[in-house]
Amino acid sequence: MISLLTKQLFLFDPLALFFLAVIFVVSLPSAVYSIGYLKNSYSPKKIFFSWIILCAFLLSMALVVSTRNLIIFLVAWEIMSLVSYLFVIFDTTHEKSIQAGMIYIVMTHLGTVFIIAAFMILRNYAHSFDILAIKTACSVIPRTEKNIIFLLFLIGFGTKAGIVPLHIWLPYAHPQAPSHVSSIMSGAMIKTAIYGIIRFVVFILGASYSWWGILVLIIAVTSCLVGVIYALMEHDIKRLLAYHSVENIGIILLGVGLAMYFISINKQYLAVFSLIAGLYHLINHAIFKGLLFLCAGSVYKATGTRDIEKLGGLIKRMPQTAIYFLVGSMAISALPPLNGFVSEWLTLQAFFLGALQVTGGMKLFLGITAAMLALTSGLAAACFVKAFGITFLAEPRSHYALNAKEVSLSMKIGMFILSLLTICFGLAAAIIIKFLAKAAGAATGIEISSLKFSLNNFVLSTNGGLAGAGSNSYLSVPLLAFMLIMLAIAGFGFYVFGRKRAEIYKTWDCGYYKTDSRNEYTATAFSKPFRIAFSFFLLPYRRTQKIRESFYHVKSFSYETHTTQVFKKYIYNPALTLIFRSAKLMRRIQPGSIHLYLGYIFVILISLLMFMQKF
Amino acid sequence: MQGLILSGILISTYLMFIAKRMSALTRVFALQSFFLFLATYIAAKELGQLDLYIVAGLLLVLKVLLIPMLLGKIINKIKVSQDLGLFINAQISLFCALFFTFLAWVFSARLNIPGSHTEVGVFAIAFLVVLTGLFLMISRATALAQIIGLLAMENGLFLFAATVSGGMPFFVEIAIFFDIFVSVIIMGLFVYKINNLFTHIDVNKLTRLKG
Amino acid sequence: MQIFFILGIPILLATLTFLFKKQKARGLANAVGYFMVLLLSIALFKRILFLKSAISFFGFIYLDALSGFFILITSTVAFAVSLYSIGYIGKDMEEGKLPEGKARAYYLLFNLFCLSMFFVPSVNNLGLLWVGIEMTTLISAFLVGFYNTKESVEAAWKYIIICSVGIIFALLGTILFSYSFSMTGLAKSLNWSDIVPVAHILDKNILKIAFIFILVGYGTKAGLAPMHTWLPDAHSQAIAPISALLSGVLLKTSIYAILRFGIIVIKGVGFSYFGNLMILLGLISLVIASGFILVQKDLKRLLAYSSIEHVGIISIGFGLGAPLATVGALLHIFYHAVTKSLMFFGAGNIVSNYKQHNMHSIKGVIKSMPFTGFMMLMGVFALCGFPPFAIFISEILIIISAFSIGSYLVAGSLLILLSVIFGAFINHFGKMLFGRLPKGRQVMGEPLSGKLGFLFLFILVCISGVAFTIFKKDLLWIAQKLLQV
Amino acid sequence: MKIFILILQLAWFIALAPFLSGFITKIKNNIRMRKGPSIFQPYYNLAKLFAKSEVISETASWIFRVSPLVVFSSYLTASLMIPVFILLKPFSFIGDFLALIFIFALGRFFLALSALDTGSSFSGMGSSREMFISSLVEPTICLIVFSISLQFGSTDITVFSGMHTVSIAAIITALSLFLITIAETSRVPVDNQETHLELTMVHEAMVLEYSGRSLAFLEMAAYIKQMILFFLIAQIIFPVYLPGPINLVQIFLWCLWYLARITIVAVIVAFVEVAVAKMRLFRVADFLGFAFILGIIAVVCAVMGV
Repeated sequence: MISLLTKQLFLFDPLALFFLAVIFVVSLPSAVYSIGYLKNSYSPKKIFFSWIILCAFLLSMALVVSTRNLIIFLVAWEIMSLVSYLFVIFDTTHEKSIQAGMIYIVMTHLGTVFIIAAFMILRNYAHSFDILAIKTACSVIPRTEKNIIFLLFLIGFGTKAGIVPLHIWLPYAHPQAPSHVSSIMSGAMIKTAIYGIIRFVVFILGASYSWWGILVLIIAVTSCLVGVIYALMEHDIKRLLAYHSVENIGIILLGVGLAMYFISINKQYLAVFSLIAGLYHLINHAIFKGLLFLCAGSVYKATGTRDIEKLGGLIKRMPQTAIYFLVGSMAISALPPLNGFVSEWLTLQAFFLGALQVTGGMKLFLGITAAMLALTSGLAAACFVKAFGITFLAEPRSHYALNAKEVSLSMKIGMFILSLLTICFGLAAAIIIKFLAKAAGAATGIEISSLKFSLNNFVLSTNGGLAGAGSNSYLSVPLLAFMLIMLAIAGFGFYVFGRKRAEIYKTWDCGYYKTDSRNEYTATAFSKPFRIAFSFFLLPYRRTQKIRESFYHVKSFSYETHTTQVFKKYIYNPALTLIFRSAKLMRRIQPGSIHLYLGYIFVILISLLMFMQKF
Repeated sequence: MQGLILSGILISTYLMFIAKRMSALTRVFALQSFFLFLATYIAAKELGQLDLYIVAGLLLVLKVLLIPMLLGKIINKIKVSQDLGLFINAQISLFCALFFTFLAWVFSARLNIPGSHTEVGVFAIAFLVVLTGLFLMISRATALAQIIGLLAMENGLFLFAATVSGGMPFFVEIAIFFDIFVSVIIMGLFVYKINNLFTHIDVNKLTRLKG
Repeated sequence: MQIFFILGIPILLATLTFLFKKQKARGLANAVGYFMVLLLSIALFKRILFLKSAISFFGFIYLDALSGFFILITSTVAFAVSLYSIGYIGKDMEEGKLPEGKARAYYLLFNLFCLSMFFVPSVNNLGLLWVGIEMTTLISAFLVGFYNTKESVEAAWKYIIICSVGIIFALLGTILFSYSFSMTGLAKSLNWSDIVPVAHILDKNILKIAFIFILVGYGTKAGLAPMHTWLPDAHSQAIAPISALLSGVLLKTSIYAILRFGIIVIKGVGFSYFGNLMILLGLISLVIASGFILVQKDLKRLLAYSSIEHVGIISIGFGLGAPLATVGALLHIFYHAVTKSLMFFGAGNIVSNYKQHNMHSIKGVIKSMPFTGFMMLMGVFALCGFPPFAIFISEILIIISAFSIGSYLVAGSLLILLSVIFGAFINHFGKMLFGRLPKGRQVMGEPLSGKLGFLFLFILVCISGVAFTIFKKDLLWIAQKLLQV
Repeated sequence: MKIFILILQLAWFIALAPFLSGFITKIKNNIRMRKGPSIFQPYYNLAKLFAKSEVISETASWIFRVSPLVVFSSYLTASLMIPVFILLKPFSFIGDFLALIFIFALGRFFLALSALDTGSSFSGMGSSREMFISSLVEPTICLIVFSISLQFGSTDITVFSGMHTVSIAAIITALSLFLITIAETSRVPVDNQETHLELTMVHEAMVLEYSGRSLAFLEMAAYIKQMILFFLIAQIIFPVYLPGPINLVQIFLWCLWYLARITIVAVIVAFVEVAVAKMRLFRVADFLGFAFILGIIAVVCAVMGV
């Protein structure tokens, strides 16, 4: 009976297995981490309560990814949002976390409404809630219906994934949750939305029209750029990482969008190749974003604040967290030996290969999108130089950072596992590609045995299976890492050979006075060039004020700057005020006078009687 | 004879539109109920059914004697101005009366009862009485006017039931009478309560519960 | 046979209230009594389903599956309310808000109110059905105006007047029905069981007009949109246990009455007439409810408006016509009754502890009353149709059938309005449940009996979703019978 | 055989890279009618730095000490991908042009971090400006690689190191790469190498705190980076002259021609340095914008197959 039930309810094809792997790769280290993290900052009752919710959270995510029945998908999807809402409002006293929780659950619910609508239309055609039955029934759906279903899925899953116009909740919700949960949310939860897009748009609807892929590409590029520009302006470390989640979701969607486009013009090899790039960046992002959130959590636990302007010099006080954070930042800025670089390299290769096979106008579009992707990775590198530099390097800027101490062992283990995974996923790229190829083949339904993506276990090759394409371009990450290390050691050899002892002295201060932590470059200063360069989008506000003791003596000088949240200001706030104003207008229906109420009954009776024939 | 009584009911309904004081309104209501009693008494005599006699007797006791007396006691007890607080003054109410008659007539015509011409006429009058009751409740301010409006609607219904389907089953008739009587008592009780708490029974001022 | 006991026990309890001196004893007796009623109603419902036909005693009592289902709902909520009111009335008496005499009157009215609500579904004659509903109005008017403050008297007055006007129109409809029946020449009778077999030969035009009067009349009592104005005032001013009963069950009994007449109209005039009217009124009430819930300040009025919203969903469910939608609507009646009374219990605890209705000044409920706070949190999610809870099942059924019969407009607006209402709910309750504990408010527990009431309902809210899969066949049978499809 | 070629290539780069800078300063001074230091001045500087002892700031952490090595090794690894000896790219599997860009990013990342490590405001300013300029350079380099891959079929560097016809697209790509090289190797319009005025220096600000051997490594890394970029420009415009039968004279001639190409690019850079005044930092964004537009034009030409 059990096997019948599982075969009927669950669908364990390579795509689902891949996503299960993603979920558990992030959650196990985070669970280990949470032992230390929750120890003395929450009451034992609350910790026990958090463990129950965590299990429910993982179970619901696993269910979402592996179920075959749409209703169970919906149930698991909603439980996942409900449980993650409970985490967002975990420390219930903070006003911000309540507001964040509210925005989060309302937007996710709105997204789910779109998904429900799409499911129901699909059910009309397939008369059953089974994914495979719906897949077979998909060929009969007319063109307009398919477009509507696609748009509904895009909006529904887009809200959960946090693509640009619908990303408002992400920078609010992730920072408020406890750090190990933010890492799972960023690492695994928003990926279930990507799973939804791949499963329902690519697998079931078959990505049959080319404008779908182009639309997803456009949305993905805007998500990348907006995410990284806002991250650059952010000084709360967890909000910074949340904005980076928006950016990386954009990169993943670039791979998926490209795959959708190539399926629609049925270029089999390229579709599988770009889907592999997307999936690879998906698991890489799950790992290094999880790692970064855990490090941010340990910084928060050690110092008590999340504002990087107040931190500094933590590398001397928390050496191990600093190393893990460095590994994470290198991975997210796509620096060579690590996994971020490999998946971004693959995505860019997908663009370049695709451009060779595509007609004129599309070549330019792919080129410019690839350029925007490169711009995003450049800006991400700048952002993480700022984040790592300002938080960990130089002198502590406040008492928070001054008496920070290294975090407990279980937290270090959690971070260590994830950083190890970051390195391994970088080096073992060629082997992992083979598993991803299976998952991509299952998702797109393309036979992949004949296609070859890597020469042997070390070198990635791009156009293995492509007849008539130009010559090949290769990348061997282990060889690259080996050369880097060998040359570094050689250099070190030269460096150490016969040199006098290095002298320790204070930093150069133009000879005047001893420099203290106030001379250091702050995060606001670091991101000033970007604020000016992107001022057309950020609309920065700047106010300087001299606080004077008397007319002649200036006591202090205040400088205040912030950027306007364009989406919130021009899309969400007007919509909300509209709804609330119309609701206030409607309140006038009930002014209290009983005569008016009786009048209502009289009017509805007469009108029904008059329009009786219409019903 | 049938026509005489029906015209009596019609006149008493129009009188209701122009009543300005509570005692006047109760007296007109008693008059209307009396005409109704006559109609049922004659119908009972023709059909010779025993239960119709009981219903007519009940109607007489309750609606002509008991309820007006009860309302009179309430009016004296609450010692508040007798004015009904008309939103729509008497003249315009009469125009409304005309409009309601037209509405009732159109409505009964649409019902296209197969019966004789008088049948449709009686039905229109019954529906007019119902609409008058509703009009009284909407356009008069005091609580008492609302009670009497409700009772007038009930009268209309009774006439409607008696003419159109020869009256409902006896047992149901009794239960409805009992129900009306209890609701009048309870409403009277609440008028007392409003009077102690608000020192007036102008229901239009009861607007504390909004939105 | 069980029906006599079901009707008998409330009468017995009403007389007993004068015997027991102590308040506790009276409450306990009440709870035990209603537990017996619950068991009996379950037995009755099972028997009806087993017999697959109606039970009727001397033509006066007529119990088919529909009335069995409604009696079951009434008894469940009544039992929960009786459990809860032991604690609540006890607490009120300690605070001196309720003198001894008033408490005794409470139990008397409570039993009479339940008696009348049991009476309505079990009676065969449509005239008596009307009398039953009129009785519920009159008795509950006292319960609404129980505290004798200005607001509650005003609410009671509006409640009586508007509902009586509505019910008189319903009487007009009933008379029209009896008239159309008498035109067929058969013996004059208002028994539902006699009218239904012959419904298809009744005069179509009169049936249509009669059903409009019925819909406006009983719709006022059910709280459908334009006629809902009395509902927020009455439910927010009544005592908490009673407003749970009002919202949970009284609205449903008037829906029951509409359904009774609906069956005749469906047979007589065809389904589309009944369906379009119900969908229209349902949508209007959803729109109005969502508007008011968004900007609501008073806690209990918020729950009252959410009852209007759910009545709207139920009427849309019945209006859609697919058997699945009817099953969804029937289930929604049960689930809403259970969830809404859970919410009203919680609201009652909060209001009695914080001493005010205004939501902006109620903060940190989870901190000050952990049990109620947690229940309210789960209740909010249950009410808005989140999966682990029951309402999700019924809403999904209604949405599925809305899409399957192709009325995308209705389904789309249903989905959008539900999420708007969900947003408003989370906004209100988020601010209320969480946040810092206000000064001078310490952690307060709830009386044990109160907790039992909560737990009983909470278990029902969680597991009754599963119940749907078990009773699927029976519910589909009831739905088929209802739609004659 | 491969190891021998690998070491030969590394030695070639390390030896010749400083020569280029010395050559450029020499030409600049000649244009300015000044004698200026000799061509081998960079070699003398490096020798001096190797001899001197090092002063390290107390606020600096291990990153300050490690970065010179990481920067030096990353640019050296990048140089491995350049086919110096007659198409014999010893390590063709390591990576392609795209990997080259990311390896540059690695070096730059660590340099910027080490600048922030010392805590002085000059180096903070330098690292912020460096990251600003380099993040705006990234899209243009990506477009350059894109147009090359369109013209030559793949992003592997050996693809365009052979004999190929010099089309208009190639010339515009080279031009755009030239502008990028000025930005990357901190030449005058974008950044001034020689000055220590904090308002104008970008690269110098970052290496301000370094001294002794670490400074030597950083200088060497900068020279190697410069040579790689010059080689790429030269590679696109002057395709290599394929030698006839391989004998000693032929190889010698070929080496001369190989050097000549790079010096031509160096001369052009020198001329640009002298002719143009330094731009304000926020005008650099427009400068790089112009390079980006050139990149797009290059892609359009490549698409049209011109």
